[in-house]
Amino acid sequence: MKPDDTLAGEMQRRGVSRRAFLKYGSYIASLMALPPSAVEALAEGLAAARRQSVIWLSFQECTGCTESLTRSYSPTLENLIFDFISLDYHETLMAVSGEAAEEARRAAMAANKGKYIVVVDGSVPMKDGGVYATIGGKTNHQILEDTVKDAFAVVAVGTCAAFGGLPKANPNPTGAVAISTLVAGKPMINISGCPPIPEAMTGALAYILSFGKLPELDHLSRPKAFFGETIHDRCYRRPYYERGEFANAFDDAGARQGHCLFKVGCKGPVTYNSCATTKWNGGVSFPIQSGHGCLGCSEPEFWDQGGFYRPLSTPLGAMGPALAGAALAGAALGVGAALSARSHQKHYLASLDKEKEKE
Amino acid sequence: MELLAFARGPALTFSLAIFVLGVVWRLVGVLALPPWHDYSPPREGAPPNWLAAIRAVFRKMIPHKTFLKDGMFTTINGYVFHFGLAIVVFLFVPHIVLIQSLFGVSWPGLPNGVITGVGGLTAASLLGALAYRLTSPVLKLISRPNDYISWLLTFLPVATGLAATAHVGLRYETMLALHILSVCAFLIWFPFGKLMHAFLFVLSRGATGIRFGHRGAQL
Amino acid sequence: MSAACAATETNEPDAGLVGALVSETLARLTLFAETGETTTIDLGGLPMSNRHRAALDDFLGRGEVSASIDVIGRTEVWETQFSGVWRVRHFGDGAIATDLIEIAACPKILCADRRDARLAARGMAEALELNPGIVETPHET
Amino acid sequence: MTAKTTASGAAYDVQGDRADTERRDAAMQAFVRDFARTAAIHMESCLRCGMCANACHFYVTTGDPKYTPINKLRPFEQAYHRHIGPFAPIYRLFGLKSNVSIEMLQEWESLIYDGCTLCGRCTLACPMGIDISELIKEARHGMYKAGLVPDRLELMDRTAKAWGSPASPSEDFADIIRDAGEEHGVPMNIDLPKADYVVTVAPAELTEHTKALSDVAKILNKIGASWTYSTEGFEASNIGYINGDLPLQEKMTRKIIDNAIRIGAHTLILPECGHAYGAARWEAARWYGKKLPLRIIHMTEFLAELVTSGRIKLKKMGETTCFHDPCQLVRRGGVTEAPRAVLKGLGLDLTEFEDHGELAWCCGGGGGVVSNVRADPLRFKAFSIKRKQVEDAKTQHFVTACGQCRITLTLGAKHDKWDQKVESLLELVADHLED
Repeated sequence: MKPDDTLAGEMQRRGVSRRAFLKYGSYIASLMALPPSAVEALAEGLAAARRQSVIWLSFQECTGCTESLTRSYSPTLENLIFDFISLDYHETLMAVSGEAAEEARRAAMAANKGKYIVVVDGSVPMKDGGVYATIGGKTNHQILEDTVKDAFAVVAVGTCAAFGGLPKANPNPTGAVAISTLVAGKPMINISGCPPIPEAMTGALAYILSFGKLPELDHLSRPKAFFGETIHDRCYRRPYYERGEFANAFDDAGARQGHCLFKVGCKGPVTYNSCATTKWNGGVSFPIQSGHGCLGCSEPEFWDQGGFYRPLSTPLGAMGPALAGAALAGAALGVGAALSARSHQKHYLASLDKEKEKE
Repeated sequence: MELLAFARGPALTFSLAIFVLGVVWRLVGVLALPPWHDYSPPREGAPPNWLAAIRAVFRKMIPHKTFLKDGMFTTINGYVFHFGLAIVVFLFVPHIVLIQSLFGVSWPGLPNGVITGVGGLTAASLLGALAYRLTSPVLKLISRPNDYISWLLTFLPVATGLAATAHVGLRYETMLALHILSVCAFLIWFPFGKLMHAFLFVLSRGATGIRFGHRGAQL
Repeated sequence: MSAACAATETNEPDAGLVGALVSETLARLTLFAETGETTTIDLGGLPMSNRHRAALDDFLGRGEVSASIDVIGRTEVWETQFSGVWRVRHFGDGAIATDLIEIAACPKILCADRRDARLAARGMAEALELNPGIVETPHET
Repeated sequence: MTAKTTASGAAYDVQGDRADTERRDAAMQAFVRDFARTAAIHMESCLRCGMCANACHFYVTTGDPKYTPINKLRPFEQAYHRHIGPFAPIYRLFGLKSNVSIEMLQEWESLIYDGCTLCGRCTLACPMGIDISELIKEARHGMYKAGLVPDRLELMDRTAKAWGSPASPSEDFADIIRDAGEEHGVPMNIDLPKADYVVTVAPAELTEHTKALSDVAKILNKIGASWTYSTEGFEASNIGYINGDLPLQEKMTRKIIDNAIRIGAHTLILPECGHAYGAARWEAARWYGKKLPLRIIHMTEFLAELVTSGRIKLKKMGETTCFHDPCQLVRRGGVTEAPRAVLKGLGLDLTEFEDHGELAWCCGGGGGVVSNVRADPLRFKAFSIKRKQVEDAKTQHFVTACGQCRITLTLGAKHDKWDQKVESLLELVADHLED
């Protein structure tokens, strides 16, 4: 008899009952705010799924995304996802290196043609032929094109991959671009964040595994379940904002009393992510709870919003010289207009004098 | 966020520059015209010009009772949206933060619920003003495109601001960007249309105050 | 609340939340009693603080059944003092991962799956084959 | 010189036979000349709120929006924005403000002359404090230059130029004074070479109200003043000021001022006439560019001084009266208390109208409207406001301090077949002098 190669089968062989799938289904449904009726569908879908081949490409990145995803070291609910996927290539995590590693990637691609998922962290440099990041003599762009060609879907993990992130920040010396600009015609998900919330990554993967399709996405291709609401909308400090109670500095009475951090630059109102609800480190806290405003790390161009401590409602860039120049120009134009008006009047007065002379 | 960055960045800088340029241009352009010297002796006991001007500026804040009979709506409604705009513009904390970043001064704001309520009232009042302008035979006759443009550019920031805070319409950051852009449009138009009355009222009332004060006449 | 702990305390007293939850539970419980329709209320998406959670559990109390499940981490299940209202709490990496109120005869997670049972039956048969003596009545010694 | 109507039916008169563009250009140039700082500020400030409409007796009594005061300024405003305003160069560059057309000027002639008495009530209603009345007076300068003035006003203009007065030739003045003196038995001073007081007159006094001429004399004789009438400078009413004929305004002003200075008068007494007060008290100095060496006062101010200082004693009438505030004297002149002090001196119990003092309604005939027969129907409509006020007051007397107001009100009453006498403050004082 052929061994059961579904995930349920694998788990059973390890002596784990289907309760695991039910529990995991509950967990994912709760994370993604799916209706309770979806729990069973998720559980059944996962149980019937086969191990998903995943090829993880790292480009211009800091490995923070990988750190975020693999943060926990005990086999728990949160990292059960590693039992559901087959991480066939991941430079940081895999034991082999060099040509053997590349061979593993090619083998996985061949074996799972059209079925494997490519996860990318990091942006791709495009300037000067992409020479700023190469692996085994091939540019990031070449590797990406080559790998994505036969993939089922692409998941851009982290803000660098999703939107360009730090490498793309001004002045963007390497000509870094987001993965989405290079991947056409493939199902594509962005899990932005610097780093992204691990639950958002696992939730999205589990959803794909269970249902065989992408979850509902927003206009930036992010799963709405995790990026549907702003930090501000779900922030526990929101009532302070509504009442007009703010911290004016990080060390003032307002800050100590946990007032809203809007005035010290919190980008919560325009940042879509689930930090305020899912939180970090197993639900311990999130930046605002720790007393620092949201940086807006899951949004495009977040490095270039004029500074992390500049309040959202203030102008970007220096106004002084522009306004001074404008005032001078305005004065000059005003004087000019008045002189022109006076010359009109003089002209008329001269014509009056002529009339008088005639008389 | 790109639209928002554009709104907060180049758009706001540009429109504020145009605002300053236009306001200075218009004020200088008018004030640099030749003055009209009045050599007639002032009435005995006439106030000095500066005092007459200041008195007129305040005197004109409240209409004579007799003009209220037919001007009640215009007056009350005018007060409602002027106060409403002042409260929303100057007492909403994010706005105060903006002002602080520009001028370095700040003051306490009001709770958002109050601002939203006042904003709604202001929007209603502005709609009332428009309805009146569109139906009153006098206003229909004397209104110009300037009046409608000025109305629209005053209404839009209020409407987009309310929509943004109430999460109506587009996504928040887009609504916020549209709100800022509508303010930019307001700022650009301000010096060139009748919105300029926010500065001119002092000059206009003051000039008549000086004329009337000199004659010992009441305003 | 002292100033020092305020920055880390996430609860903004919100008296309405627990009350609303209880009303919702009551409505679902009534429905279950009349029609047998089961439901689950996920507390995860709600802005629940530890204080909220404590207040809710205080109100619901403890009933006759409580169980602990050990599957990819711990899960605690107990019936509240209101029959048919269950609390199911899945733990992840030390912290609560999923927190549910389940209104049913019995929470699903407690029940064994028949597919697991089929496998178990096979396992039991194999075990019996390996140790046939076990079925004989043991002698008193 | 023929009466015409525009496409919309508005009447207009045309003087001279110049081409339309020439007229238009003349008007524009004159408009442009007038914009000093204050006028420019006011041109910039209108909010189009329409508050001024309800201040205007012509709008209130006709309900026709075209009489909204600010609307009467439209061509003037257009000229301002095209040629003087801070953005004028831009307007011209991009053709955003078209030039004023001759048709527009024709259309507006009746609004600027027939439809405005320069009463200035709108100025008080304007929340921005725009002095609309002053602007209309300035707009008339351009209309005059364009030869677009009601014929009757233009006729008075020419008469004044020829005779030195729109009412009577200078040569007849001395006779009129002597006749009035004989008729009322008052010794008259005429053409004395030196005097402290020079008395000037208004047209109505040379025709209908000649008693006023002897009444002034009676009072001045009573206080033993050194005074005289003067053929060289007697006409205080200034038709140039009303019509917008600036050279004539200057000529008529200089005539009475130069004459009074020559005679060595310390005081020039203006007749009971509103516009005379505006032209002489507030604008005379402008033609000299300096402070004048004599005092210019209105008859009412003079009477009030005499009464309150006790230089004349009056018999107490012990009756009731209401008072019509002449706009140019009170609202635009600041002489509000003086007439009331005189009425008190006469022992008249004053019942104030609901809107009085600076808020008084115009008689409807100021700014030349009473002389402009074309405007009669409009003027009679406006009169209804005053009539109602007087009827509501239910007093024995109805007094005013301006000859033009008095004529307007008398004509209005006559037209309404309403038996109401309008009395002059001066005449009442003269008639009740204590011996």
